[in-house]
Amino acid sequence: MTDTSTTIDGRALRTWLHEFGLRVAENSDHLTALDSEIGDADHGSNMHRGMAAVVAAIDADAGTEPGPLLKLVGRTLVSTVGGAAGPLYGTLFLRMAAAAGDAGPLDAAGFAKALRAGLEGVAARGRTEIGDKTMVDALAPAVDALEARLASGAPLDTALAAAAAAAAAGRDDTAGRVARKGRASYLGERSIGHQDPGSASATLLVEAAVAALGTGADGQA
Amino acid sequence: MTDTSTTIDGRALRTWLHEFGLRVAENSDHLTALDSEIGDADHGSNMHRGMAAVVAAIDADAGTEPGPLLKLVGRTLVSTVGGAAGPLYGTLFLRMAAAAGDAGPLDAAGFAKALRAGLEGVAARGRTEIGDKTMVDALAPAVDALEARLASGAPLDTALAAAAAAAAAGRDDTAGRVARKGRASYLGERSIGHQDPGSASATLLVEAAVAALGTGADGQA
Amino acid sequence: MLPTATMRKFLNDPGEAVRDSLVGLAAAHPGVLRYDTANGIVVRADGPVPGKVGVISGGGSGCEPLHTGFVGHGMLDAAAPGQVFSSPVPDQILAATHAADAGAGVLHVVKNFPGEVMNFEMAAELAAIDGAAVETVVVNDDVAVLDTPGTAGRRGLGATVLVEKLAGAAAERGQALDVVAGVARRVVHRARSFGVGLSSCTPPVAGRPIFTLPDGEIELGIGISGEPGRRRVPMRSARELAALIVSEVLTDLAPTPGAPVLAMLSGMGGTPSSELHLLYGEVDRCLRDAGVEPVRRIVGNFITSLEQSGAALTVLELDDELISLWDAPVHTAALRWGM
Amino acid sequence: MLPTATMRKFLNDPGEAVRDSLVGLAAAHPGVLRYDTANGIVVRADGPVPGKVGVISGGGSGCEPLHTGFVGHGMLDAAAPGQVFSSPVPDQILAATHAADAGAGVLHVVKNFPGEVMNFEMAAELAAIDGAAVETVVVNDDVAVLDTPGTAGRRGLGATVLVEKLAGAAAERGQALDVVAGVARRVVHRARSFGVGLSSCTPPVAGRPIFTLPDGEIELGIGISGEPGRRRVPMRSARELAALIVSEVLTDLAPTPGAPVLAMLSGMGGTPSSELHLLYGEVDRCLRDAGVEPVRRIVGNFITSLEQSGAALTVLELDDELISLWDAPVHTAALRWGM
Ligand SMILES: Nc1ncnc2c1ncn2[C@@H]1O[C@H](COP(=O)(O)OP(=O)(O)O)[C@@H](O)[C@H]1O
Ligand SMILES: Nc1ncnc2c1ncn2[C@@H]1O[C@H](COP(=O)(O)OP(=O)(O)O)[C@@H](O)[C@H]1O
Ligand SMILES: [Mg+2]
Ligand SMILES: [Mg+2]
Ligand SMILES: [Mg+2]
Ligand SMILES: [Mg+2]
Repeated sequence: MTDTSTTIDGRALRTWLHEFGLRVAENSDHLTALDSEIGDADHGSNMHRGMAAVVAAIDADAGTEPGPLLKLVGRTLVSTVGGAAGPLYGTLFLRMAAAAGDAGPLDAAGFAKALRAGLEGVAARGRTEIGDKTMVDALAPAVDALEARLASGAPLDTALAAAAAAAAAGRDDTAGRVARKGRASYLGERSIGHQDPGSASATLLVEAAVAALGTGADGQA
Repeated sequence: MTDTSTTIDGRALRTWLHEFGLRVAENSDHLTALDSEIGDADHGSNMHRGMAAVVAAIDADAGTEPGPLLKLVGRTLVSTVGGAAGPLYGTLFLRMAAAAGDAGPLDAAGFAKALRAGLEGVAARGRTEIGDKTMVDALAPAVDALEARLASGAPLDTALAAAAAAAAAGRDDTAGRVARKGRASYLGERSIGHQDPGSASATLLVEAAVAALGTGADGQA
Repeated sequence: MLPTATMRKFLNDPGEAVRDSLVGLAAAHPGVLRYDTANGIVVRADGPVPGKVGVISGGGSGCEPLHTGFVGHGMLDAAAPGQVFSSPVPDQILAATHAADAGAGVLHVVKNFPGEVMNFEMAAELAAIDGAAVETVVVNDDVAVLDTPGTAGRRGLGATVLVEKLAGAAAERGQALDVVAGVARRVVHRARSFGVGLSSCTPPVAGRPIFTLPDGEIELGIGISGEPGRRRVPMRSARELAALIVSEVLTDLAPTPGAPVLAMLSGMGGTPSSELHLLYGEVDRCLRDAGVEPVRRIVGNFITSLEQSGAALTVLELDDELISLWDAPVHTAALRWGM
Repeated sequence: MLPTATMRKFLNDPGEAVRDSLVGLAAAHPGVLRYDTANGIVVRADGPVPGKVGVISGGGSGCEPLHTGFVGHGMLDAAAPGQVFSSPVPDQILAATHAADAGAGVLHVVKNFPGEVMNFEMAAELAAIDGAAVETVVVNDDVAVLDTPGTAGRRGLGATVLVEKLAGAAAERGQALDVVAGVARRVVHRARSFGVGLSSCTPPVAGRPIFTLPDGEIELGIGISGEPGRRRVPMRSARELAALIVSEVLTDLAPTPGAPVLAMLSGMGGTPSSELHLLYGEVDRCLRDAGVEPVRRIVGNFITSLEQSGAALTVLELDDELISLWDAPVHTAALRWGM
């Protein structure tokens, strides 16, 4: 029996994105430090610039429907982040928007379905598989865990907590891998021993969902 | 009564120049360090390059007359040192050569006269007066002391020792002065507190004379 | 926000470094290029040129003069500069495409970096919706990176400059889009690069060097973002480094024996002209010893990483058409001859 | 001898840095210049040009492209490079004079550094004995140095590049020695410079930086040998630095209100193009605010101190003849247009 008690509306998504924005701001230096090890030292500032723009855009927007809101987020990320993260996070939200459509607030399953669509968009845009040492290594296990818990009847908060744990585990696993995608791939074997910055920011995204959506997204759980 | 017992021939001058070359080599880093403070960090290498060439040139030359030998030294310095030190030390020796002429070995007074001519050449070429914080600040008191001691009847070794002491005192005095000539002049007041590198190398030249000529230049004093 | 105390750069607000620098570029070269601040792109002063194929490129800033310094007659019609070491966004690339489109189509010159490839891809999708004819050429000349299936492949390095010059010259001659793209692909096919880093560099926003090298060590196989290279080795003489670089490049390029080549030695930004020329002297000799003749040579800062110290060699095997396209007049901020 | 471990430069034997670098310069620009190894000078490939006044210069190496990178059509006929930061010796200058002498006389362009003035003086004395007609112009445009009687006076800085270009163009047009020298003197009279150092530099033979700056401090009023400047001040924004530099230069130059000027912003060698252009943007605005119009602008590395980080501004008040001489074709390793 899946969780149908929770509805995720525009307000809940805004809370999620605000939470993610805060976490990105707090961890901007950390993300950049990770990117300094095996990249070009800009993942923190890229994401920070993008999420500041997202927060400003959604605060200025009065819409309450998840679909248009997620589309605004995706477009804003595409237009402000640049680098690899811009098209990837942008595609994540644009695909979520497409999955959400204009059917009004999402239930837990609908949210999970949208996230799955987003993940597939990222993998397609990045031509990435799990194990390539990218953000997909955190996102894919998180979506798997979310679906599995919801399918086995867990409420959204429990399922999201499991997703966040899976994301963090996937993120930590990246340290042991050789990068095959992203700039870190240029380092070959030298990329081993360093965590992938995109998997760290993707984990923040899932953790923000726990904080924002986990306890009854519409504030009335 | 002046010292007429000493004769300074080509062999004695060669000893002097070898001594000077050794001291320049030993102090090359020190001269460069001084030049780093208020110049362009090359006085040691400039003088080292020049004196290595001088030693090679006089070793390859069989002449025994002071005049031609001093001319060879001056030309070699002009052609190898560059910078300010090249024309200045070059002029010093070329003028000494002119003063020595082709009259054979010099006596102490002849040597002092040649050195005076060299000093005047340096001052003219550099348009420098004593107190400008240059090599002249060491050379001028040295020549003054040499002449004064010889005039009062001192033997060459005593007179040269006094000249070396006067050079060192002049060199030390440069630290308190504002440079008016040379690259150090660009620093204005900032040049105060730093010894002039050229005055340090000039002091080595006089000290080398003490060691090489002071105890009877032709080895028979 | 003032630069941090430890960062000694000509800079106002680090977050505005790219914009402020482009304002200066435009002020310095008013007859050559314009800075379209609304779209964040640099466009040729006299463009779009009626009937001419447009050639555009773009990429993270910090690699100047690439790409903005190559906008002008005989080279690029527009360039889309991203933030420092971050690809431009699709909006910029789309705006550059439209600015360069005179009806004969537009060539996108894209360096093979994940971010650049994806952003150009999204821009090309958007341009197609607008009805623009876009061809894309991806440059991937860096032999330091293994080129195996399933990986991101090789970076685009110095060959990008050559593609911009040579495809730009073909476009200036009035060639059609497929011909211009063909020139670009031929250059990608026949060019290889390898870079050496003697230091890292400090992105203005990060405020500290990307990495620090232990005394006496250097990085081999670097890219253009001040990031570590393929491996770290002890410092060696210019003669030994040249032999290593030339061998890396030629082994992979495998030029026709006796082939005429173009040799480009680009500094990384912080290496002075005297050192670059010294290294070039050794490179030139190694190339000749290996049986190829550098009939065209270019030594200077063309594709860089901020103030990084180091250099990268690009070798392009030439044919008569490429030689004539290379010699064709060009007038950009950073490359100029024949006019 | 290998470079010391802490020195990461493209270098073989540090004592041969100048020679090795010139070998590379000649290899990179065979149609433009030749390196006469016997005399240690760089000469124009197609020189001496019959009937043309010769224009030569020289100075300590380490300031590249000055002077060797300015040998070629429309600029210098020969250059005498000394050791790093040490003036050339009279023998070299004399050889350069003879190499440039096509019977119409030779102009010596001399930067006002004690060593350079004295070595050129000795060379001119020797040239006169050989019967060559030599005119000397001493460049002293550095406003950071007090110009009082009894001192060595002001250094020759960026105006040297302008003298070489403008007098070189006049010579290329076939003007007589006194006219060419007159152009050079007019440039010296109407040009001023001021430099800012954000780091020192490491001469190859010394093997360590000439000075070290404390965090957050910079040097104002520097020359071109990596030596300390006139005063040390806290780091500030590009906007504030530009205002300071422009005010130093214009206060001393006192240009005619509304005058057209040439603005040259030269990097010191280690400052990348992006920063130089950023600073130029601010300089351009300050100049216009002060009522002078930079109708010609040049931004890049023209007169440097090895890999020092920093920049120097040179402003020249123009007239129609100087503008036309500036626009005249030039083809050297470092400056090229119109051909
Ligand atoms: N092809 C790809 N597929 C999925 N993720 C990728 C890909 N390329 C890069 N990434 C992710 O993007 C992150 C880097 O983002 P960022 O530093 O902002 O961009 P850039 O690499 O262009 O500087 C990497 O840590 C990685 O997680
Ligand atoms: N005009 C001058 N007259 C006398 N001595 C001078 C003059 N200019 C420089 N010097 C001397 O030369 C020394 C510097 O020599 P060096 O470092 O070899 O040359 P440069 O200054 O060209 O680098 C100074 O310390 C000073 O003693
Ligand atoms: Mg990055
Ligand atoms: Mg010196
Ligand atoms: Mg990036
Ligand atoms: Mg010197």
